[in-house]
Amino acid sequence: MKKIINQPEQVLVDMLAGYKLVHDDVTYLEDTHVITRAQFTSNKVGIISGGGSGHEPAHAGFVGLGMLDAAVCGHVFTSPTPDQVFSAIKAADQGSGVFLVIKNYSGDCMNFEMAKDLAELEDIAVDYVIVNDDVAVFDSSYTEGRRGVAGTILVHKIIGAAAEKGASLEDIKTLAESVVAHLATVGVAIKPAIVPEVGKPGFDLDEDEMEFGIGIHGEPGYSREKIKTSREIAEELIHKIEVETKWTTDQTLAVLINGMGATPLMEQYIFAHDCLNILQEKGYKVQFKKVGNYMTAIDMAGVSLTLLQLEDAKWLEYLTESTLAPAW
Amino acid sequence: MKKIINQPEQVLVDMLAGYKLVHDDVTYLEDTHVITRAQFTSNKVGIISGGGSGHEPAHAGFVGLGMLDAAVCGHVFTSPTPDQVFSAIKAADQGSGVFLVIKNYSGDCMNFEMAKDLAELEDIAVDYVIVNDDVAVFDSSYTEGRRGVAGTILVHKIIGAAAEKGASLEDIKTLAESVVAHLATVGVAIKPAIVPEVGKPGFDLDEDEMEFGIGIHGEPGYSREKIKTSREIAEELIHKIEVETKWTTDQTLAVLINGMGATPLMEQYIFAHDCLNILQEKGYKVQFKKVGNYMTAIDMAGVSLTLLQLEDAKWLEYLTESTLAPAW
Amino acid sequence: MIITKELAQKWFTVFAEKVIQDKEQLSEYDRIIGDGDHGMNMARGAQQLLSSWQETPPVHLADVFKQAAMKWISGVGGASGPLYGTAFFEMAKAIGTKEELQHEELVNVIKAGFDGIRKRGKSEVGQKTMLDVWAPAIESLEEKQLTTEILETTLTKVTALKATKGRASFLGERSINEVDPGAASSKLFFEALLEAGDLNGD
Amino acid sequence: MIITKELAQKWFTVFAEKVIQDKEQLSEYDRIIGDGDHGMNMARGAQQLLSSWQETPPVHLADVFKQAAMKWISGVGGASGPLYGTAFFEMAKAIGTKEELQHEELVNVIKAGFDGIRKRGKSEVGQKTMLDVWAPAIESLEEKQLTTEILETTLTKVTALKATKGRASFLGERSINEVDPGAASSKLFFEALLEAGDLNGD
Ligand SMILES: Nc1ncnc2c1ncn2[C@@H]1O[C@H](COP(=O)(O)OP(=O)(O)O)[C@@H](O)[C@H]1O
Ligand SMILES: Nc1ncnc2c1ncn2[C@@H]1O[C@H](COP(=O)(O)OP(=O)(O)O)[C@@H](O)[C@H]1O
Ligand SMILES: [Mg+2]
Ligand SMILES: [Mg+2]
Ligand SMILES: [Mg+2]
Ligand SMILES: [Mg+2]
Repeated sequence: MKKIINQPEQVLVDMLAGYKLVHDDVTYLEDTHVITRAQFTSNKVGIISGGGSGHEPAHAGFVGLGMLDAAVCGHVFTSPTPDQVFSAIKAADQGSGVFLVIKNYSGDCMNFEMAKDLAELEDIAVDYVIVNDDVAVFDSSYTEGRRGVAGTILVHKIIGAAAEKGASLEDIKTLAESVVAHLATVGVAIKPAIVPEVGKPGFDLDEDEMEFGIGIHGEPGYSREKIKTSREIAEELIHKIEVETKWTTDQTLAVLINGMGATPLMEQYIFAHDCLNILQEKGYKVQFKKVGNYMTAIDMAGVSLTLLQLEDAKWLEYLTESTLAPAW
Repeated sequence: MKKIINQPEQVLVDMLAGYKLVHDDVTYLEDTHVITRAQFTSNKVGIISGGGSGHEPAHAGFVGLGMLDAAVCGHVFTSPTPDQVFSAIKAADQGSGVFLVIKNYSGDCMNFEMAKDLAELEDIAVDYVIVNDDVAVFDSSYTEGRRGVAGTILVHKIIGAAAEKGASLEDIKTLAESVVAHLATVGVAIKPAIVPEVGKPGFDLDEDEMEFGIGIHGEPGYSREKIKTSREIAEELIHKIEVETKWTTDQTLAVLINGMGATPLMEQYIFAHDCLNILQEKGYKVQFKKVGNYMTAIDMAGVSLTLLQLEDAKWLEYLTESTLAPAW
Repeated sequence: MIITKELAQKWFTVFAEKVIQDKEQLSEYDRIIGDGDHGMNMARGAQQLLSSWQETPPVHLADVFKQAAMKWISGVGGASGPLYGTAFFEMAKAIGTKEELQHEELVNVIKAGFDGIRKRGKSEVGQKTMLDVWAPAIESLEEKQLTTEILETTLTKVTALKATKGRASFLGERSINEVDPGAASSKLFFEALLEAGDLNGD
Repeated sequence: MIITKELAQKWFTVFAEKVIQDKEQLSEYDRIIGDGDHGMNMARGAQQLLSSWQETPPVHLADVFKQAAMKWISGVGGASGPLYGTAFFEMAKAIGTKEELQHEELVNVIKAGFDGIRKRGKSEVGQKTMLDVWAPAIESLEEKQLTTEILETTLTKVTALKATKGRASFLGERSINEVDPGAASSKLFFEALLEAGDLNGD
């Protein structure tokens, strides 16, 4: 394992201390690894996201006017504890309640829900959405269901903008659930991630192999194949989303192409070119596009494709609204 | 070589076509691989940068209000031709002349200067600056001199903001030369870059080795060592800059920590933490900080550290001025 | 055997030590079918528990469980933090003010822990999780027949299952024949109980 | 030997073919002391030149050089684009309206190309660049003694130099004993001239 770090056990605290040194407009609650805005908009619903670390810029990079109020940072690929989430809730509460964006992993769900219980004991109104956009995962009542992955960033942006405009906790809950219901992501890896404390890749890929349907924690995916061209990968991912969502091709879409950490923008734009061309050929109308590293898996090389059906014209407005979050 | 691409010979055109599909607010001159703003501010000096591709988001990502008017994109790691640069000059000329930001490589200098000659034949006033911030390279009249690397981004930002405020071609030339004279960068790699058409790394590093002083084209650096901690790397790079610039520690600085393409933000923030701590311990005053992938070397893993002495208070204003360039 | 505060503390001490010792192995199991952090997560809780006892030793029997619950809930994170934390918390609640547990009471306390995991995890036996060690272990304990051999066999059976809960479930068929890390750490929990005292005697 | 339009075109055709054939090798030299693109760069110019002759064959002797200059300047980029492009352009200027070059005239034309590189590159002999092949090649040619063996020896000598111009200069001492890609492609240029006709006879 080759990384620019100090002690592998210290990556979280070194990184967050670095984040605070670089960004003057955040507050860093050291004990609980929470990054909040230094200044809150008064009276709005507080929006919190978080989870394990290793997904940078998620989640701290999305703290800022127009997006999150606070980000809770667990150890690498490990959900934060209820205490940590509760500390973020207390910090982000501006009197109108707090809304949690949770990615669908057992650990995140349990820890965030326990934090909600703690907050309600102190009379803070808390509600949440569980993002489960990863269509790579078979979804049925007998499984854990779909994971929450890069589409979460679009949820942050849309509800972040709505909260800034004064939406109530109930409004935000309805909005978030509706967005999640229209969201689908699927990703590929050509090189696995290495967790600093583990020192070994989460799975092994040969020099000519790639993996379809990987998660953002180094989880392997649904199929391992010989490396394909960007165009073929784009076709397969769009196909997978179509099969799983059963959307018709007259949809209006927002598209997020997300780099997994070690994939250069050159490849991301090439892949974006193929995705957008295919979507257009099929008849989709793409009204919003974004390319870059938003929800990474440490140093995994790969990309994910997120499609959001723009059910409501307001969503596009929220997506294009300006924000001070440095990573958007 | 594993990459998400189609034909290795097509990476440039696929990427630029992708860039155009993603960003509605640019014009893409396909024949000459030039990206310009779709709308120009009237009457300002046009600012152009460019060079070989493979440094994404540089340079196209910095085209936008407040930064560049056009970016000329050569083949991967290959300077664009005079025709290409000339095409950008014609597009960016808004009647007040055009200013070229050139990185100090023989190829770039020659091609951009030939383009300037072509433009002057058509009565377009053209001036330029040659950025040579890479202190890793021994500088004397008997060598090619220092290379231009990540510090170029700060030059774009400062003169871009000045141009937007109406600075004349002469003002911009003076400003740019002064900024370059106060700029120093040095970088390290822990994994070399692979040019798609070459398919092999530019140099070889063992699993426990790193290279100090690498360039942004896969050029090897000035010394190969066993992998060090982030703190040790930060100490060495700051030391190198101090030795080469002979700055005293009472300087006010802008700091740019730049990822080389495959290094995750986690490591960049850890490295930023160490750099900013050391600079503070030494007594420097850091007034501007930025962390991320700005001037990459395809999929090289590594970081560079750029320090700019903030000689003039105006520079800080220009740096913090808002811009619409998507990659800033 | 009667469980006293001292015995319970020994139980948790041995458990914590085993977890710390097997940290790499637990993470390695998790690396293959999860995200590679189970050993680190559990060791964090174990380390904190051992340290906290230096400063504030438990006063009552239930304190042993409460303190373990607090360390797991507030110090571990991931799935195992709330699951083990809830188990220990429910065990403390079932103990209440008792200072000794007879064999049958012990079984009921561990059952309370088991139910805590089920509720917190919205999970059931058969999904290839820690529950698949807890359930057979409780059964054997009830019959005073829990041995390390039985725990070993149990883990082998869990290994043959297909995961339908937790991170490993994302692997589907590929989870078959891989060791579930939470099942492996649960095995350590019951091994520690066996090492703390002879459960099958009186 | 007298250089005619036909002979010049053969010279550049052979040069282009050699460049295309040695593309990988030239890039490999550049990979070691530069940025790995010299073969690709030169082959781009070569390919375009060969194609352009299909469409618009040169009419006059100078056209051969002018067309090559245009392809290298506008199609190649990097350092080699403007350097070779300028060389060919200066050669075309030195030819002017002549349709035949006697031996001495040929030498002067090539000298004009050499000066073009020097001026464009602000470089001198001894810096481990293409100039270090051009200069000795011109000297030998003047004495009617240019052979492929001499070119071979020349390249070996250039290889022993330390680079002080171009990308390779960033390597300093480490550039010693590595082949300079531009020197290698210049060797192809003079080899092609030798293959186009017997320069040393009349
Ligand atoms: N819903 C659940 N119910 C019971 N046990 C679970 C559940 N989810 C996960 N587990 C257990 O937790 C273990 C994983 O723990 P750990 O690796 O610490 O957390 P994470 O999966 O968040 O990384 C699994 O091996 C499994 O035994
Ligand atoms: N200033 C210069 N003068 C003469 N030749 C030069 C100069 N700079 C570079 N060269 C030659 O150009 C060659 C490199 O060409 P190429 O790889 O195509 O360009 P780049 O260095 O821009 O990638 C070098 O091997 C060297 O012979
Ligand atoms: Mg985990
Ligand atoms: Mg080049
Ligand atoms: Mg785990
Ligand atoms: Mg080169």
